[in-house]
Amino acid sequence: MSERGHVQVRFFARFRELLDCDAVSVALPEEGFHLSQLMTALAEKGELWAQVMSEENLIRAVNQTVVNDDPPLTPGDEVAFFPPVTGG
Amino acid sequence: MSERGHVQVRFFARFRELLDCDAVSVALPEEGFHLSQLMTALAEKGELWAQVMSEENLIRAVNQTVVNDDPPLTPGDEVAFFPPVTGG
Amino acid sequence: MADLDVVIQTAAFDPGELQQQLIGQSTDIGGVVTFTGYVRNANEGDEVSVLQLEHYPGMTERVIQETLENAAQRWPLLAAQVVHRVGELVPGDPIVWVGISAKHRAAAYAACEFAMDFLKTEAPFWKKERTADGERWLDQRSVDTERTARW
Amino acid sequence: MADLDVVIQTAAFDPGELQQQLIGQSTDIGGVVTFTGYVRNANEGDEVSVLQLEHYPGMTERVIQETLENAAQRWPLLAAQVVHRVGELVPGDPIVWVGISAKHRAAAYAACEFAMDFLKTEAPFWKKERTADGERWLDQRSVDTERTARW
Repeated sequence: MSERGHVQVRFFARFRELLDCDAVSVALPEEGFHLSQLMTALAEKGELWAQVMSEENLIRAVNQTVVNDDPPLTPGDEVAFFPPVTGG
Repeated sequence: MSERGHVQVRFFARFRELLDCDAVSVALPEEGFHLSQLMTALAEKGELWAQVMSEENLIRAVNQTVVNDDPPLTPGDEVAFFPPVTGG
Repeated sequence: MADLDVVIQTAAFDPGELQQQLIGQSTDIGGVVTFTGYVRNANEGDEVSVLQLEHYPGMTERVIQETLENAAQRWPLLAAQVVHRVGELVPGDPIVWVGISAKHRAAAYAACEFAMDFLKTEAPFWKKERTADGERWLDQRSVDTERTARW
Repeated sequence: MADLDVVIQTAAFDPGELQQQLIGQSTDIGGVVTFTGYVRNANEGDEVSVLQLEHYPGMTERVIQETLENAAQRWPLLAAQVVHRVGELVPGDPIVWVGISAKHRAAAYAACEFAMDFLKTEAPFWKKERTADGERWLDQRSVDTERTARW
């Protein structure tokens, strides 16, 4: 799953369907690469990707914890993007 | 149960045990006889009865509804005396 | 109008069966909140062997029914049921069950807590404990009267 | 320390059995409060035929476990369990169960409501409804975020 120098990126629910993508492995180009930089890189994969990355209601999690700031990423990290939750 | 001209008086829990009495029928001596007058009459039945009637935590119910005032009694009424409730 | 029901019985009851009866065939229900009260093995430090529950037949049902009617006026409920045992119980026995169904959970939580608070302070039940030291009637807990005063 | 448990499963569950497991052989319990959420047959006016529940395995369990740990720090609990289904459900199916046992009922009520409020707003589940008009992902209800903000 977590290759050396890569992060695993996961999508859920509406975003997973929109991108037709459950998960993608992304190489970290440099040390201290931040979450916002990953999002910019993902947005460059195409129009739908750019749309998802600019969603107002995009929840971001790093290593299964929701983040509201812009943490640096480390090889092996798991990043996830999903809409507001609707369980229960 | 409810004789003409009488009220049925019931006791529960600690008071029932103390008086060794589940229920007693009391004749109403006059029209417009009030609950407080019934209590005075009951207190005259003996020391234990006087003790119960002067209990601080004596709940009084008329026709199965707790009363805090001093209503007049009517033949056929059911009066009950019991301690604070402890169900559930 | 919500479906309201009160049962006083000496027989044991099964919380799972009661919940099944409460929901029936309904597919309107969003949430069910239940409270089950159990006889505890110890009270104020003494080991309880038997709990004897006395009540005032007729008044008990009326007081609880009124409580459920008040709850159904305050919150949008689908159904509410209270089952309360009387007679001899031992530690671990379920003693009371309150089940509330509603379209949304907030109403069910509020009504269930409301019903228990009023049951504890207004329904004519009395508990007598048997411990190694003998028997004693329980006193009302002041926390219960305080909780009822919140509503 | 309270006994805390989280289960995510595709299989159906029986609220009565879960409550039985929660209490086990304990005679310390004074009260159990449970919440069972059911799939409703209608949402915003449309008839629902199937509800599809997706989740984020691993994160779901972690978030709910943390919620129960927070609840056990705030209130004196004996045990707490959450069971949540994922996959395909139909109207009337139980979808989530939260059970809390405590010596006194106030703690059990509060913790059960707290757990559901955080589950609704923080646990990564997503619902997709299938109606006669097709499929749609559900939006978060603002009432849920408001309820969580209370704590």
